[in-house]
Amino acid sequence: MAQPFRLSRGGRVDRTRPIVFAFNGKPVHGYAGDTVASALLANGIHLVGRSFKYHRPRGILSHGPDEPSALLSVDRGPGRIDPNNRASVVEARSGLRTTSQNHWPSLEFDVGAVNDLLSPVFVAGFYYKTFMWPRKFWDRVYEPFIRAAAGLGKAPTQADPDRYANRHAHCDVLVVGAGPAGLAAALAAARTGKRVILADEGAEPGGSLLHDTTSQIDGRPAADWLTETLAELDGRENVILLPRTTAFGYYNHNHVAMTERVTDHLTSAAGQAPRERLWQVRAGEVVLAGGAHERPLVFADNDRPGILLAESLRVFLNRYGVAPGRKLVFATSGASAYRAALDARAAGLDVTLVDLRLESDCGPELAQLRGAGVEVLTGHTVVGSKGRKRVTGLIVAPVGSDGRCGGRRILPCDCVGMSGGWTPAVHLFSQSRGKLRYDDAIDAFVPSISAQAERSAGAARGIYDLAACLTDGFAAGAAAAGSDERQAFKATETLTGFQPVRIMPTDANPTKVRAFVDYQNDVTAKDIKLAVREGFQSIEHVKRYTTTGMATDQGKTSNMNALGIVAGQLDKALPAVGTTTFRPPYTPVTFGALVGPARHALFDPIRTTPIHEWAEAHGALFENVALWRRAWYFPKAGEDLHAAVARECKAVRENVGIFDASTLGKIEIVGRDAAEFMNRLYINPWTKLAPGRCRYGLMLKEDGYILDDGVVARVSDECFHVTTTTGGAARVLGHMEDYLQTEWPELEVFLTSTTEQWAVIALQGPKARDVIAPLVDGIDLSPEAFPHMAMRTGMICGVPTRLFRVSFTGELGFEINVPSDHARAVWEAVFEAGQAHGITPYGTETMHVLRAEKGYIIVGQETDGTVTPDDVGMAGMIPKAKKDFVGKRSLARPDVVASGRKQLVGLMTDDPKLVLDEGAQIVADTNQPIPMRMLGHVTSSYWSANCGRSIALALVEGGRERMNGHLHVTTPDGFTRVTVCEPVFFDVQGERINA
Amino acid sequence: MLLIACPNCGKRPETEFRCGGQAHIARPADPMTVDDGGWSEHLFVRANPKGVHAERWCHIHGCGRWFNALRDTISDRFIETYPIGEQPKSGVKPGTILGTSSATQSEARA
Amino acid sequence: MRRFSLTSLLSESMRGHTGWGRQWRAPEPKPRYDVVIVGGGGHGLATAYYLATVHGITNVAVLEKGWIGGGNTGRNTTIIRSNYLYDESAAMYEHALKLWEGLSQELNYNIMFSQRGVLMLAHNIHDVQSFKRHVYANRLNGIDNEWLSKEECKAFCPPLDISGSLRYPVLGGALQRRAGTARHDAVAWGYARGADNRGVDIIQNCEVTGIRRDASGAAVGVETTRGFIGAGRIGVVAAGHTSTLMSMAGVSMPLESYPLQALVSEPVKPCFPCVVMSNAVHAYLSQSDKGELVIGAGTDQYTSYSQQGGLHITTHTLDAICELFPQFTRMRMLRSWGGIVDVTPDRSPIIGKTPVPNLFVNCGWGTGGFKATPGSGHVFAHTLATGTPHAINAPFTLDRFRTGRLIDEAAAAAVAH
Amino acid sequence: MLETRYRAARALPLGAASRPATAGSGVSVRPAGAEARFSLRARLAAGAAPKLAGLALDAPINTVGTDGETWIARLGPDEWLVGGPEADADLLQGRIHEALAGLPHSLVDVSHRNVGIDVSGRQAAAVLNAGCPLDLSEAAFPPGSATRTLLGKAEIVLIRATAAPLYRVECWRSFSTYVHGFLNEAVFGVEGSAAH
Repeated sequence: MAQPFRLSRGGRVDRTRPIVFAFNGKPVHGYAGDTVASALLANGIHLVGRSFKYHRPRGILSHGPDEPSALLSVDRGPGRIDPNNRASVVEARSGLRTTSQNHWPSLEFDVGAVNDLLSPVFVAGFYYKTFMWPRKFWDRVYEPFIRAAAGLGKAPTQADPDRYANRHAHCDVLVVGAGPAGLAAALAAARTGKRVILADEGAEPGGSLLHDTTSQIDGRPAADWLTETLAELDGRENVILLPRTTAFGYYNHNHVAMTERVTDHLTSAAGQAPRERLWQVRAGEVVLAGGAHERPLVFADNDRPGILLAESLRVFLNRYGVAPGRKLVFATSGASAYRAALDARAAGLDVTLVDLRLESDCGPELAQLRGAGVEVLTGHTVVGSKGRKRVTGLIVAPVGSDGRCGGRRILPCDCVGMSGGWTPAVHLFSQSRGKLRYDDAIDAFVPSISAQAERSAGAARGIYDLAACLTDGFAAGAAAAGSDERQAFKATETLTGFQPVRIMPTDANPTKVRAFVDYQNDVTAKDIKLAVREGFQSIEHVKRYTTTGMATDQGKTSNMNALGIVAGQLDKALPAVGTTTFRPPYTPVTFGALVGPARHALFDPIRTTPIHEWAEAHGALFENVALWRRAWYFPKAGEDLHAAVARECKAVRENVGIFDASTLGKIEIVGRDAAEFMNRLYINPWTKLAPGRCRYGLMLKEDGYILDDGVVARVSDECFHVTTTTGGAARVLGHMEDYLQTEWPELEVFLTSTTEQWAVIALQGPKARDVIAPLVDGIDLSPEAFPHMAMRTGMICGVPTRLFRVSFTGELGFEINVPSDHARAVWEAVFEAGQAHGITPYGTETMHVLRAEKGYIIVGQETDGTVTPDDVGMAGMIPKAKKDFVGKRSLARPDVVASGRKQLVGLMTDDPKLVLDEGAQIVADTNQPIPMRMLGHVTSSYWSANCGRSIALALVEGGRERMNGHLHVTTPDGFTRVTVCEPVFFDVQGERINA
Repeated sequence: MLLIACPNCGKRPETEFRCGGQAHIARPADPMTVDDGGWSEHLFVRANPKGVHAERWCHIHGCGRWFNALRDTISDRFIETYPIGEQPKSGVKPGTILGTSSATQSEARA
Repeated sequence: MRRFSLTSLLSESMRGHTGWGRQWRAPEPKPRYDVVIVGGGGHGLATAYYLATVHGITNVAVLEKGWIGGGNTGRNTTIIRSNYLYDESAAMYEHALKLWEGLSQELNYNIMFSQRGVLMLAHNIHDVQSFKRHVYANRLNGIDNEWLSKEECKAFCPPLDISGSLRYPVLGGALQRRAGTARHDAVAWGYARGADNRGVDIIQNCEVTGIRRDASGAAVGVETTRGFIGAGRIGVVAAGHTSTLMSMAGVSMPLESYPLQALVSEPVKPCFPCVVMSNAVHAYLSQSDKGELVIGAGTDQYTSYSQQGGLHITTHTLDAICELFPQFTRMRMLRSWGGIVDVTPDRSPIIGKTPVPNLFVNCGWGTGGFKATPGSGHVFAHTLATGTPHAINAPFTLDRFRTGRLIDEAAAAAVAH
Repeated sequence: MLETRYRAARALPLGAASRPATAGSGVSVRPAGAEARFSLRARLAAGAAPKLAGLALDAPINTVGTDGETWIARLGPDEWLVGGPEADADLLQGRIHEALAGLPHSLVDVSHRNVGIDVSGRQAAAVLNAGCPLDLSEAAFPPGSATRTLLGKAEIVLIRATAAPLYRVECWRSFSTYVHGFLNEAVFGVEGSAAH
């Protein structure tokens, strides 16, 4: 199909493979190997977007990742739509649907362009000076208006069907950038046999060599050298070559993050392959060879579609075989644009070149270009451009040594290539926290002092000549691989050198000129000057006040110009103004790539017990507790939480209930000094606990507050079976190991987590013994032989068990510990045996109610990290004779021993049917003014079917002194009166437990 | 993500480790004899230097062992790691501010 | 001071905005000030502003080693709320919130305080209990905070998924409607302009290298990279750098400084109406007026002054964001950055006297400092002006770590059992 | 009756897991069968190096030795993970106690705590590196290597006993669904790679 601006020959696109994609609904034809930008240009489409603030028509400025303006929404199918894609890096393929952004009703006719007329008002920071009155208007009028106007494309609204992958990788030498310097570096490093990764953001490695059609390297065309080099690298086992891979973050200790775009460029469905892959590379040495970015020239209306960077124009010509225009003007202050002009001329295009430099300051490029028959205007400035949705002419004028402009002249054209010199891409170097140095000779910041094991090579450190880049790259690669090998390359001399210019000299009134510095955020030179006048003189302040450099291109084309303008305005040397610190990412990175596989079921592990499937099959609903999923309650048909829990609660107290307690943490503590270790960690005494007996243990942090609790069994003199809370298992083991290894290494104790070795089946209720009696071998279950708080080992259902006689319900109870892989079978056998006794499975909610009826605390519910043993009435567990344990000293601090601390009590509502909200606050007097004095809060609150009323536990200031007194508790719509009581509501004498 | 030289396992990624804060804060032999001010210092006051810091790490997802380290909190570079109960060998004192001298440059490559 | 208004803006637009002067001066330091504030962040500048406006003390310098607002003020996710649990914290943050509500007008600087509401999501039963405890406590303290069912959460924040298919389903949420966000840089600049206008000297690129004390031990001034500056009273308001500064006066602090990361996405059209916080999965999300999704990440585990954390902290945060809002996986991270937050053992600030006479400190705000800016400045100004704490900052003493009277909001939120 | 019914039947958590995943990468992810495992903790006296199944306990940390049936991975200075055939569990336990007689030690049966998953195939290391941050190259993690590490958000013990591209991933029981799912996902994650 017609691609009117496609050159008849040349370029690396595959003319045998035509493609077609949509731009704003219209088909655009191109070839495999095109980017969206090159295909649009091949079809003469320059207008591709509207600017952020002023909605000015914008075109394609660049060919690479520095593109600020040509941002498109790309639709790759259902759920695969995303905004703000740079047309210059999206590989064109059939089936893409691209649309321009930030306009209404259309790209061509955008109502928002009225902002352009208001631009005298909408200067830098104008919004800080207005929109303040009336005050209420901010939230309702001004802000919604600003928000609607801001933003670029539209956020995706559907879940993303694509897959993302992650890959940790290691290498001896990571080379970032596969241009001449990077390729030479990889070559040198690879030849030493070291492990090398070479990553390049482009679809094709080669960098500038991909569009350098004139240079020779070591006697052959650059393209041939590239082919040979890639073949050598590809053939080496020790090299990983990653195209389409952007190194975006340089983190501590040579941890470099890169995204590989795996499938976006593929037309056919890519099977199950991920869309993107995050490479997390830990490199021995890093070679940064990311090249340099070209600077635009700052002149009035420098943002019209059709005005490109000169080197980008050359890329479109040579790499893509596209002429962005037929009548070209190059505007430059340096030599490199001459190369682009020569190539354009060679392609048969009409070319004129305007150079700010005086004739005498130009190098051999001048004669070369004139020799090719091109008109060159030296000593000329650009004072403006003509056109609207496409440039139609460039306004130039001679400029004298005094800076004064002579008579204007309009150079008619349909495309402009501009060059304000070059800026090395020091982003990753800066991210690595290396120190930059300003190099006057090339008007740029270059890497100076390294902070990590890296080195920069080639244009990334300001070396622009091809042979020098190759030689430098090779040396860097060899050195990174620890080799002394050096290689001097010979190559065609590159046209280099430029005269720094901040703002092009002009004869226009400077307050009227709108010369863009940051294209995307619509920041003009005038804005930057205004910021400086208003006292924003640090470059960071200027950035934040004007938003220059804060757009999605992160200032790649604008930073140096902005910095130069600030320096000029302050009359300071450029380094005195400083440069901004670069932070990751180098170019924007999809959240998906960073998340990788950690989505859906792999977001966070879901821990389940061996009983989980049984519970599911029996209709359990589950709650999340830490990473665990625990059975919450087992509703029967028609039951809600309330009804099910009431039934479960009664069943336990009347018959027997079965509960999965497998998630409890378990630690096997073994060794000669096990008891002593326990003495030091728990408030309780352990020395005299006999083997086969259990004790409730309470553990504090060194600050005196409760850390965890649990029943501990002494298995033998030198072995304890410790249990912890579900959420506290890892924390407690960590706490124990810390003290053991760092404070008491002399103790001979070993700790092993057995949380998952033992599944725990809790059988609670008066008939518990009857249920298990036929299943147990080798354990005398009689109350005399096996009292409450004892542990026996034996067999149950033919598998070994540690059988605990313990209770978290106040009933006769057993906790059957069996090896996990047998738990389901034992559970089912117990359940079967229990049928005759009315066995009822229950979940965590019922467990909570039953223990609250008995006033047993749950760490994390009654306690919150500020609660001491005395606060919950457990100070009596501390033996008087115990000199020390972790946390003891803190219990003697003045405010911990002071009166008025919150203490655990029970609360009974006047209305027995009213269940308080957990978290409700408690006051003595409801008539006091706000802020009210709060005495405490409700920690647990339930309907107790067994008590026939609601019950609650609370922490109340001086609570134990308030027994039988009245207090008031908040309800959703007011207060309700309660009576303070002992925190035990059922079987106050505690007889049932010894049954 | 830092790369940390575990004395047992060699250089391993930070995610395998847990940082335990300032090192060499010994628990008093008899805490009950320490006054409130001293106990508060023991519990809460930390060096927090801008410069070299002696801190504790545990290779929790590796060998499970605690060890000590000297790290420069300005550059996050480790100077050395050493076993619990020992003093650093490098002789660098906690609190020292390291320059960007060539010596530290070569350490970056160590 | 040239007053900011639509009128002045329009009249300036007629003449190319040539009439705007400096928003604050760049004075040479004087030999002595009544009060020297060390640290030109939001808290320090607000302190200076209130010293001048409330207490009439204008012979004040704010010393900033870099550029004002360049520390945590300009590196946070701009969330403002006051629905804290404990009376002490609630009073402090509510004091700040009330000041926020009139701050643009007070400063004549649009700091874009946006009361779009902060919704904290509850993902498990423990969250529900904890949030209700907050809601009730706030009610009795006169602070708006309401419990929303999950359906009400969805109505308030339509992008939310309440289907129950999440790893940690949304069970409900606590909403403070008066809470929201502000333009962080503008807060620093607005206070600076207001303080400067009343005679306060804001001195940038002036690093304090020592604190001079007289024979009695009292602080009498600071050594700086621009010479000695005498001071009647010194207020250190330097966030992550507090330990370093206080050690210059021989004072050891219960502080540790950690890297705290945050990031923004590319700007998109409005797609997220409020601030959502999810402590359970560690996600904090809002959309700036510019269109960027603003995402707060966690702290690294080690102390550091590098302002750079690990990538795994970022990925962990985005895991959570994309779990809650799977439509955002194709969004892109545009910028990430790190701040240095100073954290106390109870994660509450220290504001008040130090053992050194004439030396005062305001620090330890951890990850919550931005929202407190006006309140913190206001009460610290009172403390510096009168030599005694304001009732609101009286509980936030350094001494509480000795007595054990901690204000531990984080511990109160506790952990899953 | 009950005895015979339950003794033999270990219900492994991944017992019902889907078929071994293999995609274009040719990597197989296969849950291992029932095995005996012990966590051994001991303080070795200087010079004394007890042997177990012919394998010295003082082998370097992060190595594994195997006699074909029993394997012993040294995970830390005083920690070993020992594995062997299910049927030999009691025998193995006795042998260990015997070998360590007189030395302070702790031997805890963790057969049911741990779940094994075998990952094999040419790209097995790449699949593991989707979640494991370690260098798994031949030089850095040669045959005979074993260590505790991470796979995504789960802790694992990674064992490479032999020269074949075969890795044993050991994790705790309740994490096994996650770990197995992660590895299956990772098999797809290495597809379409420019790098091999």
